[in-house]
Amino acid sequence: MTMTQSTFDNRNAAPPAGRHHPRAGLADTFTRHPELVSLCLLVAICVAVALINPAFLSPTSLIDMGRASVVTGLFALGVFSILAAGGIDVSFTAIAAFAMYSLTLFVLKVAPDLPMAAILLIAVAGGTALGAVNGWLVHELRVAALIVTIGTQYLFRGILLAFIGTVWLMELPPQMVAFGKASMLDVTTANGATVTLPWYFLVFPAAALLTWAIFNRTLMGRAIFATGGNPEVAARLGYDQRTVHLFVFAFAGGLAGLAGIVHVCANRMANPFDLVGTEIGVIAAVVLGGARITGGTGSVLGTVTGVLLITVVNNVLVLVGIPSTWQRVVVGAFILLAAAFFVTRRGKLQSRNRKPSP
Amino acid sequence: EGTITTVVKISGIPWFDRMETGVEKFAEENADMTISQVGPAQADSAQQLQIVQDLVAKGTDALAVVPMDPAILEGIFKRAMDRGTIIVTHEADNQMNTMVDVEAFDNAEYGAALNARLAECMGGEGKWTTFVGSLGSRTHMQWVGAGEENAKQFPGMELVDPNNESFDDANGTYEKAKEILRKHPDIKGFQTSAGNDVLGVGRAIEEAGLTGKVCLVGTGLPNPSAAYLDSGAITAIGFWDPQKAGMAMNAVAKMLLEGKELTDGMDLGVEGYNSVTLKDGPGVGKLLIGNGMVLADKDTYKDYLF
Amino acid sequence: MRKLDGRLAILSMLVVVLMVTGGLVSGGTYLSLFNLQSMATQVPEIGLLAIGVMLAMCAGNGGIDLSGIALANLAGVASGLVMTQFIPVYDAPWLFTLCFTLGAVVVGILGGLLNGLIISRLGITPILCTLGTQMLFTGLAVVFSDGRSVTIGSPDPMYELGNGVIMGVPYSFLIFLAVALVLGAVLRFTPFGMRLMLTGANARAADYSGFAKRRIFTVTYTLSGALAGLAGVIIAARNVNVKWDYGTSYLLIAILVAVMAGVRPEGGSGRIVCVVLSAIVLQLLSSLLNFIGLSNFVRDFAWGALLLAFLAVGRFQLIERLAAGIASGITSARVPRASKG
Amino acid sequence: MTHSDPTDQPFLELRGIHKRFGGVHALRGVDLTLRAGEAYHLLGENGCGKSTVIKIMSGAHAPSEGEIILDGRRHSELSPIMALEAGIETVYQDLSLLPNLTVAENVALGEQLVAGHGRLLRWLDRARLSETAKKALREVGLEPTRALLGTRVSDLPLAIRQRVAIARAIAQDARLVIMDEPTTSLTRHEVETLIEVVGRLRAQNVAVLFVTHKLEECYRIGGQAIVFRDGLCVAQGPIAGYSRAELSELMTGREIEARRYREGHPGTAELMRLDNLGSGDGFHGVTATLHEGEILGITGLSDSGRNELALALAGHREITDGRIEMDGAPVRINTPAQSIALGIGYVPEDRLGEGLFIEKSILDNEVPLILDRILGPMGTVSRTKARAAARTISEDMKLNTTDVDLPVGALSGGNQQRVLIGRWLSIAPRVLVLHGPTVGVDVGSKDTIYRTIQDMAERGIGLVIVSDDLPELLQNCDRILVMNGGRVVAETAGDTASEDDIYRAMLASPAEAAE
Ligand SMILES: Nc1ncnc2c1ncn2[C@@H]1O[C@H](COP(=O)(O)OP(=O)(O)OP(=O)(O)O)[C@@H](O)[C@H]1O
Ligand SMILES: Nc1ncnc2c1ncn2[C@@H]1O[C@H](COP(=O)(O)OP(=O)(O)OP(=O)(O)O)[C@@H](O)[C@H]1O
Ligand SMILES: [Mg+2]
Ligand SMILES: [Mg+2]
Repeated sequence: MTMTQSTFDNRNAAPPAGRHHPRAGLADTFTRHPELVSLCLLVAICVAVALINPAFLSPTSLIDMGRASVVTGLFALGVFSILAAGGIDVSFTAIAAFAMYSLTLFVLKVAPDLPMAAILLIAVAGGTALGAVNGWLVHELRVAALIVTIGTQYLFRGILLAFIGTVWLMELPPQMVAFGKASMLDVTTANGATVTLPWYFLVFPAAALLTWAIFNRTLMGRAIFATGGNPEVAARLGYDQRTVHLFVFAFAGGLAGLAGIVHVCANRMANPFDLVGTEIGVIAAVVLGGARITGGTGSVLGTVTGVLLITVVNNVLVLVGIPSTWQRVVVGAFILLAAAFFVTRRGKLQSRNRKPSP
Repeated sequence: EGTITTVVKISGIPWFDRMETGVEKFAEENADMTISQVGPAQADSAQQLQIVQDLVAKGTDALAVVPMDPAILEGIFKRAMDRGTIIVTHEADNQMNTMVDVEAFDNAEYGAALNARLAECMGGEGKWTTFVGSLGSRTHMQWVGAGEENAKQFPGMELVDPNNESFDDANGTYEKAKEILRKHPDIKGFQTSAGNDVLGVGRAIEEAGLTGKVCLVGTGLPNPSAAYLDSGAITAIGFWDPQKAGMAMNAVAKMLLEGKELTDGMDLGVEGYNSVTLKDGPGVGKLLIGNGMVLADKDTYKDYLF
Repeated sequence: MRKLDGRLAILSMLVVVLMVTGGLVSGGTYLSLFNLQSMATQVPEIGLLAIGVMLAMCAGNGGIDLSGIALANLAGVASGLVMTQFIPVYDAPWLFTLCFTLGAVVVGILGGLLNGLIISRLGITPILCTLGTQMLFTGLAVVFSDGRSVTIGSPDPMYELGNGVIMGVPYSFLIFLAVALVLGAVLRFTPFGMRLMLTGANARAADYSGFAKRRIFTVTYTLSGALAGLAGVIIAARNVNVKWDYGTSYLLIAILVAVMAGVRPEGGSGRIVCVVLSAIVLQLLSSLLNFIGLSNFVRDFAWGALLLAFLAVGRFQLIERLAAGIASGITSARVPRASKG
Repeated sequence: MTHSDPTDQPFLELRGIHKRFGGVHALRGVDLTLRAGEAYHLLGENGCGKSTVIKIMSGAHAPSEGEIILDGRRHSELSPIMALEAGIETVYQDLSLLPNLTVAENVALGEQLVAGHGRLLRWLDRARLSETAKKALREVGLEPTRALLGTRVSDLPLAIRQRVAIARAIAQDARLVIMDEPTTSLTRHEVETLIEVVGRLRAQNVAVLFVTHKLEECYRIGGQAIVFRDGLCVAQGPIAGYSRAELSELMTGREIEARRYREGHPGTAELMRLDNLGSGDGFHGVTATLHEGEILGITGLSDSGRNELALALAGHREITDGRIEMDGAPVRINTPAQSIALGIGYVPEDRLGEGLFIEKSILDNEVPLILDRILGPMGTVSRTKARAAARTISEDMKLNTTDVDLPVGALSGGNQQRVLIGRWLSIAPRVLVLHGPTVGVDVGSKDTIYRTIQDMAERGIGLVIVSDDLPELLQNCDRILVMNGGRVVAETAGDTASEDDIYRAMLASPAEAAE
């Protein structure tokens, strides 16, 4: 190196908070990894609930929460991918409903012998295709993804209910029933009740792992974040925007398709009215997991944490004895408090930053 | 001549699909009239209100409505009747502005009957809980209320965490039921209200291997509940036939259109409504109560295949 | 500017097209005074909520208000419970109507203020904040009313407010138009409105211009809350009763109305006349489908298709190109795209 | 590496390139030839099409007409990935960094993207990523510590970002490196590094294309000058063959002499006094005065505390120590609004991000500070008054359009800056802090802006210019404060100071400076 290091010392390059604050190390970790904040929150809530009602810590309740988180979790991973690319999606529930219902109908009416693996594959493929439609529209119409996906939510749901069917399918094909029932782990409680952890539970961690790999081990993951950070710049730097848009929406669609089939199998019936309406809650879970609604941030770990947070809160209301009239108030207050906790943790750190504006 | 439109809470679900078969049957029998059924795409009283309002504006002669929420429709019903539209309702015994409200049975009797069946299964003792579609659903609250009242006969029965909301969503009900099973491992009974509740709770009981140990009695339809009834996860279901209710509503509407008089004990020509009770309703109209209540279990549900 | 006017043109055109179609397929009933009035009374609730959504969107910062209908219901429930308690509904109809209206609007303002404060002081993302308050408001309405519907009653002034007409036009529709007009003027001509739009366009530049950004957000969401309160009054007046779960489907519809009106979710632009027209278009379409007797699922489908068609029209500037002939190329606004090879 | 001989076939040729943006004809038939190993300086006023031509070379824009010959092959347009594969690396005017990615990723991801021909479904080679990043960062004089590699770019100060952007461009085997105004926020020493980098690149037979408004740098680097005016290439030749005046004339089509603008004298009344002012770890112990009609320059390295001081005066940064007096009375400045109420204006450095409402009209951009003063009878903003006010500002600032309804985004950089300054003039400020008033502004616009500054001083406004463009300070200021390590280390008179003295004070280690 020929230049004088004294002028080029990069003190500024170190994160600004790191210089004068002794506790900055921890604080800095929180800023960089907002998912840790959610993790702390999750632990705090679990401890609090366990203190109020120790039954919370029984394997049965943990297993129950685990399986309850699968569908939301799959959705959330998709939403996270789209948020990371700077978009948003409210149509994924409609995609899931579409995929699950039309596929179940298809298997019942046309191909009763279709193996389960093929059913899952078709569900993913179908979801991917519908997701790709979203991605294509978002890319070609160049409008905010929120608007496009509001449109496609109505469109997909409208097509499903108006043209495909509304009749509930109570008798699922046997292979789907078997898939929903196949148990990985059985726990028997004192009163003789058994709690089973079904195999399909694994779909969630597997999808999380896949998402993690895509985001952290492939160029696509970086391209998605790049697009979320600044789409124009990303385009200029050679990240093909069309590919990114198609990919994230298709990926989210695929996950939604999968979620739909899991939902049907777990539920043992196909109700075309299901799922639509839960999208805002899923988005809330992802945002609570540290992804910003403006894009370019977030992590898979955070998303999983966010999903667990929402699942736990929704599943302990009775356990801690909150009467049903008060449950909405409690969940609403929880979301606000969690978000406030989140923001103040982050805000404290940012005020140390040299950035001028709040 | 004359149009009767049936407006249901939400279209597409089994209950109202069954009702539609009744409406269609009635339409066949009255080929000279224009008879149809519609309903909103979402379970939202505001959407139903819009449909009713548009139908009134369109000039439909008679409306047979199953209100999502009777209170919300009071305003438009009043205006409709002022305009000369015939209004008949169902499942709305508190509706002020209706000409006739057709009930398949007395709600208090029904709730008590469900509970009696539950108590019988539970042997009159143990913890039990209740589910309603939503806290805002009046009939559901009436049923569980009557159930609670009935359970007082059995000092051994202890009601815990009552009035859980199911939102008529089988999956949500399933989660909630599991949570209750965890919190109260010694629970013995569930009394449920919305059509899907038995499916969710039934699945929770079956998966926990508690079939036969926990009793479940609630409103449900025979076909969807069949598997759980067979396995014993559902002890018994209570219901009335929406097909018959649909026909009854339309029959009443037709009579009103023709200017005929309704009388106590009359026969509407519909099964379960062969000898109806006619009372003054809470408002301007009459309350017409049939005897359409059905309680079915494993052995008897096959008689009602819908 | 030009683009927004294009949108205005399409919306106005759609109003005409839908009216004519409706008139034709219904043999005229659709255009009868009664039906026009009936449709007009249906517009205000969703229209007011959509304006609330628009205000929040215009403020930028990811602004959106998901709590509108929940707050409207809470306003109706809370004010209804209190006022029916203290004021004899039918003995003092005017006093009651006035107090109920005032009460509901105050509840709306308080709820909106809560949103505004949380968003501007705590810095919580609007979507998360209003999602939380949506549940909170709904929950409070449940707690207050024990989940039951609350009867407000229909003393004459209330009835008139909900259903009465003056010179053939429903009062509620007039109120809606008046509110829209006033807010339109506020946005365009008052310092607050201009600051609001500028803040939405570039929040940091607004900072450097010394705008009291927090106050702007607070006032914006408070206004949105006030509109929700007013919507609550109209709902009560129209339906005689209010209930916590009324209009759950309005959440997305209000956003649909706003985006169809060309309000940019990124903030900084949007026109109230377009929102009014867009609400009217959705109403016309949905009533038309009810007239035809098509399943309501087709309506969902039609709305989705309509919205997407709108976007395509805007994207490819079909209106402008129609007007200007096919003179200028479509490639003008294209973002560079990598081609294979 | 395969490098062609400079006398051989040219690396890149543009032939008859036109570019239209809607109605704007930004390029009107540009012909250009770039050869390996040569340095080029693309000169021209704001808006003459420099950035546009660069974007065509890098594949960010498709030309409306014309052809691009790359390594002897004809193309009607390039895609970003094609350009990258051919070895065309670009440092854009806006740096084009990805704010949410780390330094390492920003610098080195491109290599893997290009290796895969732009395909995104590929594994990421993390080891190689960090290797490449380390190497490139060292080249631009940044020590690639783990902390730096893992820092998100949004957390970096501007000067370091600029170097990261340069590192990105040289991270792979480039054959043409394009830099669009790469030195705007670099201090002189950092510029030296850059010049060395350029030398090394040329030695490796890489072509370098510079866009800059700083002619001094061009002369130092040497090579070819390419002068643009109104979307046309009006001259090309060795830069040493042109004098400054000639270049200015070519660029503007008129003559502009370099001179000291400051002619007036400050008044005697003390307007503002900073007493031992401090703000956290930004700056401390700053004592200074500002008189009516005085122009005070403040300079220093990017981390000297000069930016923080400017922000503190505008109410954007908390003041933790000391006090500010205006007219002899202590005042509090905690928020921008307070600062504005006191008559202190602030023109931010980042024109697009912090200054302008870019989609809004010129009118909307000029009146936001006086909304309360142009009210009509109803308490609403009077459109006629607003229009009149905007017209006056536009005229005062000599905008090149009289249409105040035009979106401000349609203006060139120089005109945009004038709109921004005009906005502040509208409140008749007592003190105006100008942060980098001519960053990225061409000679012609600079002239107008400097004249305006002098006018303002004549009117008794106290001006503070925070800048690292020393000639600018020397031409305009009465006094210049030099900051270093958060303190004021030197104060010189504007007419007698020499650039060298100031540099020395800026660059001294904080310990030396304290003496
Ligand atoms: N994005 C745009 N959309 C519409 N018109 C534009 C756009 N950009 C530029 N223009 C028009 O092109 C004109 C030429 O701009 P240009 O940048 O060449 O101005 P200029 O005279 O060179 O200014 P300066 O002296 O500051 O360099 C602008 O004044 C404007 O009217
Ligand atoms: N995306 C665009 N849309 C419309 N007009 C544009 C666009 N980009 C550039 N222009 C216009 O094209 C002309 C050339 O712009 P360009 O950015 O190339 O100027 P420049 O020479 O780089 O100026 P500066 O020195 O200010 O950076 C200007 O009039 C500009 O306003
Ligand atoms: Mg020019
Ligand atoms: Mg440029």
